[in-house]
Amino acid sequence: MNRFWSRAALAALALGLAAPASAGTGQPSPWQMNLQNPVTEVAARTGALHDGVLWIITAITLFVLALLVYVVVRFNEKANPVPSKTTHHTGLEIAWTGIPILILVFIAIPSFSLLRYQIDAPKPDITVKAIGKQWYWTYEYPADQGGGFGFDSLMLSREDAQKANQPALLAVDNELVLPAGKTILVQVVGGDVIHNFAVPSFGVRIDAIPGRLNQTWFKTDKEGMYYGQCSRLCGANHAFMPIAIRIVSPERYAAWLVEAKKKFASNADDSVKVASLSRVD
Amino acid sequence: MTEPVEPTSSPLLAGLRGRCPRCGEGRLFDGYLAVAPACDRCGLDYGFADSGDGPAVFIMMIVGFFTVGLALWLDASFAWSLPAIAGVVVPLVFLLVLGLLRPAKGLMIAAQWHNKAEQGRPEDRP
Amino acid sequence: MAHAATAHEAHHDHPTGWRRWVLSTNHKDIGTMYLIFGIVAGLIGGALSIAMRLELQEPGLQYFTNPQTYNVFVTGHGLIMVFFVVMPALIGGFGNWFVPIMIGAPDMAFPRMNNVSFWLLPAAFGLLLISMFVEGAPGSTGFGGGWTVYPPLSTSGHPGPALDFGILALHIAGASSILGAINFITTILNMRAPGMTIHRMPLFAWAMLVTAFLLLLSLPVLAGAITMLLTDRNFGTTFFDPAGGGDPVLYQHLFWFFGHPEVYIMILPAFGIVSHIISTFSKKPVFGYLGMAYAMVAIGAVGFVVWAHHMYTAGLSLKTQQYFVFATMVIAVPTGVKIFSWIATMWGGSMRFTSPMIWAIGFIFLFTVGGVTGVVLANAGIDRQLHNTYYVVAHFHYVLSLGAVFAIFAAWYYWFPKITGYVFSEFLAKLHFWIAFIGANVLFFPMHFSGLAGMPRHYVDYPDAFAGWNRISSIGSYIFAFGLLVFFYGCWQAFSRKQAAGENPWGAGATTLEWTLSSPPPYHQFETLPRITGSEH
Amino acid sequence: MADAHTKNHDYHIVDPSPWPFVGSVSAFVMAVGAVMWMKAMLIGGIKAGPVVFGAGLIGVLYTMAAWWSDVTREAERGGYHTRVVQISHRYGMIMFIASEVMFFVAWFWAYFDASLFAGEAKQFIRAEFTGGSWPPKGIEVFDPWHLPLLNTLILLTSGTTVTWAHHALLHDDREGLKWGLILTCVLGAIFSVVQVYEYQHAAFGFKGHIYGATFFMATGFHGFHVFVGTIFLIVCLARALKGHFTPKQHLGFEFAAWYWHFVDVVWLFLFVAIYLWGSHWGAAAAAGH
Ligand code: HEA
Ligand code: HEA
Ligand code: CUA
Ligand SMILES: [Cu+2]
Repeated sequence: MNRFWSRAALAALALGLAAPASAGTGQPSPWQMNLQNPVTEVAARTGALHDGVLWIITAITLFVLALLVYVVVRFNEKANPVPSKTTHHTGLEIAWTGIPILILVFIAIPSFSLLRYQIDAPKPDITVKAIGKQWYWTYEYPADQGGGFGFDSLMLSREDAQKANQPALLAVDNELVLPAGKTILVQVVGGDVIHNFAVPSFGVRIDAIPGRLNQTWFKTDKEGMYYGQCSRLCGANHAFMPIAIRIVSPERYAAWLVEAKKKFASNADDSVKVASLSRVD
Repeated sequence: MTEPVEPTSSPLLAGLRGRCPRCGEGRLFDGYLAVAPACDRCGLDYGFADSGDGPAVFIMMIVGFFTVGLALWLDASFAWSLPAIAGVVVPLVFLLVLGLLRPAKGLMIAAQWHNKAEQGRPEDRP
Repeated sequence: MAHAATAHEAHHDHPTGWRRWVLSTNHKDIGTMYLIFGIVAGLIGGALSIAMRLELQEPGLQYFTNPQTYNVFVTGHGLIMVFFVVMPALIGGFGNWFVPIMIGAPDMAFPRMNNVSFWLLPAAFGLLLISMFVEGAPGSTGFGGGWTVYPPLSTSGHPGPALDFGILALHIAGASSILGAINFITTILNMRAPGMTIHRMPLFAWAMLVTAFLLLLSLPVLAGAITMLLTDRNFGTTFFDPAGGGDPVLYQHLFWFFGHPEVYIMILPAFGIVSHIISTFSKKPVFGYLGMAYAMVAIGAVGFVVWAHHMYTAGLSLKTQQYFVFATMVIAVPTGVKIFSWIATMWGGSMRFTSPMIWAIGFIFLFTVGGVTGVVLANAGIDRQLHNTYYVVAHFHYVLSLGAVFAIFAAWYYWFPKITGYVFSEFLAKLHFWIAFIGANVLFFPMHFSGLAGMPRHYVDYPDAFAGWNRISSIGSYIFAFGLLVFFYGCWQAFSRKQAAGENPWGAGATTLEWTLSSPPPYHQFETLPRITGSEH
Repeated sequence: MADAHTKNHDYHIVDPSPWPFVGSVSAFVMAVGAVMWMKAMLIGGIKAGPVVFGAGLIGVLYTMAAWWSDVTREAERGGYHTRVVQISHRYGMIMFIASEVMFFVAWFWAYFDASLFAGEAKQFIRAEFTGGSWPPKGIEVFDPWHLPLLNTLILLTSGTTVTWAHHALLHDDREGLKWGLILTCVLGAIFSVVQVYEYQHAAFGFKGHIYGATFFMATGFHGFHVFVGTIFLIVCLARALKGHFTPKQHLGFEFAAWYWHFVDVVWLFLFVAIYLWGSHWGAAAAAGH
């Protein structure tokens, strides 16, 4: 208990100077206060815009707080027994009209370009399909890119995760393995109800809706494990269908493909129907 | 005070022009946004005038709509760089705000006068 | 006059005993029933949330061995708080009590319909409660698909009757609100006292007018959406089923076309109340009366065209997302300007820090915190990282649990003497405030952090890394809940010590009509309509 | 005794009434019964759903009848419906119709979501199902120029007859009022009959297909409104025959007429959007321009 409180106090101290170092990469870290560390351009730009907006809203909130404190101190019954009529100040009036618009514009411009960057996917090197199901993910690798197989990815139990030295509730049996340095397009659909494919370190979050072919993309140079979690309430085990992506070097990826093809050959024809890329403009 | 003046038929328009909402002639403002104490033509006491944040809200919506939309358009259709967009939009915001603030405030005050708007109170309790 | 009225207890239109309440056609009695209903529902909705916080205090499954039960609790909590606590308290309770009085009317326009608006609520609430105890998803009871009731989880995912009860509960609650809205609009447009022009109405009446229009125009769309859900579930239609040519995302559009106006429905009355409290205790008229009234109208109207900011991850096209970012930002900023108007009202005032005043000031600050995170979420690009995380939960609890609910308590302490005739202990009311203020911030502020770190909503269990902030949140919720004990003790004490409040306990700043009546007001106020003026012209 | 506090205003301070409570309880019972019915739930081994639902429905209908006859009594005999109260009633009815309009917005939204985006590639299952066109492949729609046109004409005519009745009433021509109303009711009934006939000959069902779902939901909800409107008019007719309504005060009649016009206008939208634009004829016209 003691340790808990001293930690809490420390965390409270760190407030405001939220050191990026405390953030996890590919997974959350204890007492983390900001976004997970980005490993893609999208995530980095999203994080940058968020940090920028955070400064603005912090300033606004502190400004409102300061005004409140000021009026409370200055215009209370004792300090100001006789209420005045409103005073006029031309500069203020211009400021309080113009500044919010400027803030708006300053947030909106980068926001729009970020949005475009996120959504206008570049030409992909690799396309995979992610199908959300109650309560696991099925990943499919198209045949024309050396794949032609699919497999289910289920969460490991707490004990198994511990044994595998991986984080509980994030670790899975079969990871989605992909190469570094390649543009990867993920086609996302729901197999039964709506799920959501989200990987914070990639800056990716998209609904997996039955009958609707959504897509998202990412590209990272950093090899490693990146975890995400289903982010759309999908029933009892919504909390237990994580997404685990292992980014490896292109060479290891090629090797893995061969291996996986053998291992998952039996799953090749999957029951869930996914339109092919060519059908999306 | 001053001699009675013919009341204007369009007080809102007068307000928009920064004129007295009653006579449509006298000046409403003393300077850029400061409301004059009274009309210099018909003597209407401007003590009632309190437009508050009303003009600001409407200008934010209108100018915001226009300038943010413009920024979006410049970005989407011409892929201008951020500084370039800012270079156009920021001065524009100020121009529009400066240009609109006074008519909007005049309009709001005129509407206030025209509608006799203020929170009512019972007659017997001043 | 007031005494003469009370002497006529036995008069035919002043029934006593159970008939006074069950058969009521009196706006104050109906308002009182709404308030009591809101408190009861608040206890149930609050209890559900405390159970959720208990579960989330530690990683792993503590109390909810079936995770689905947790989902049912979350859903019940959301629906109850929105439809059966905030709306009944703010609109049905305080609206009913004070809109007629503030505009100088003897009652609502349709007193009998007013009563059906109320009585439909217990019926709806009853259905919702039944829903929690009948089968929903296979092998569990209750509906656990979230208060937004997205299909297909709400169609194929919950075959049992639980959601059918839930849907009909919403239908009936919706009918109640639509009838209420018609009543408020008619009352405000047609029953203002002589001299009470629409441009002299107190801001609370303005707020209720706009709110009523939002209700009138948005609720039928929700009713349509859930009717289609009902037929998809029971009659084989395929509105939301792609296998029959339908579209699950259509439901989301329909829901949020209602849902976003709904959030304004929950906050505009609060804005109105806070305006009055700030003005009363600053001893100044509301800053920029007309501008604020018109602004509410404009914001309410534009509020109908921003709905898809709740759907940024649904796969909408770039253009669509850009439009909704744009519209949301444009409407958010003037909404926030309310804050500056309140500060400007206090500026130069002579403020008295009574209990309603500190609740109102607390509201201003906490609503700001909630509002600015809304602006963060409005940016689709950023929302990509935050959607369905605890950041969103933090956002909307700041505007709701710390916004709307703080306004409810501010209104409670402001009008308690008027409603009951008794004085509420200032000490207890302020104690309640400080406990609630601290508790609520400890409860909800850390959710920003866990949300940024990526913790998704609707999770009964989470990776160990999120444990820290969740523990703090849970502790905060216990503090917040403890504040309610102080609240109830204060109510009990006020009723038992019966210290008379008098007509106007708040002094010269309180200028609206309710303060000219006795406390509590006569059963039928304004037998002779009051005459209203402005200051001079 | 009664005069110690007299009211000095024209508003209607309504007497306490049991109907709101009775109606709410009935609505509750009806809802419970509806779920039991839809889910075929058993009570003591029997499917009590229809019975429970029916009991609730009777309660609701009884409440409506009793409540509205209270209202007419207050109007006709009590003198409670002063001018200002009548204005309130007008506001109330307008607001009610406004909310109904928004109800229809939901159905139209569903309809246009399906028809405008029938072939959206993204929605691959839907696109395959509909064949990417509207009306969807394999759907035999109604020829707009047959029964739908007939029904359009019937409704439009009924709009004029109800206006005739209204004018007659204004000129205190009771015969005209009577016949105008009778004609309107008959036309309304014919409309409903034609609609039912059309439904019976539909080549698509309510189930399993988005075309049928949107079609029957929108036109069915409208049909229900025609039904309600017809009853409303019949009540007015009965009241007229009993000698109710004066040229000066006849809100009950006026509201029935408003409601009828509203139903009329909605039909025009349905006709244009669903029957015309959404038919092969519409598709051909769109393709041929
Ligand atoms: C009372 C209820 C209420 C209110 C008032 C608001 C107000 C706002 N909300 Fe919120 N919102 C909810 C209730 C509410 N919201 C709920 C319940 C949800 C979740 C639903 C669910 O999924 O279950 C939600 C979710 C939600 C989302 C979706 C998030 C997601 O699911 O990913 C978004 C995105 O745009 C959003 C935005 C906003 C904005 C921009 C405002 C603005 O109106 C806020 C305006 C206020 C201010 C900005 C603060 C003060 C302003 C100033 C001091 C002036 C200067 C400011 C600037 C220049 C920025 N809200
Ligand atoms: C007004 C709305 C409201 C209020 C007040 C609250 C209050 C609280 N909420 Fe919640 N909450 C929602 C609306 C609200 N909430 C919604 C819409 C959701 C989303 C649901 C969904 O996703 O489906 C949600 C979800 C939600 C979650 C996320 C669950 C998840 O996603 O897994 C959590 C988790 O901690 C939570 C906790 C709490 C807590 C601890 C409180 C505490 O503050 C509660 C303490 C209790 C009270 C404060 C009682 C208040 C009493 C009154 C208001 C009556 C007073 C009346 C008079 C005086 C007349 N709420
Ligand atoms: Cu899958 Cu949540
Ligand atoms: Cu919203």
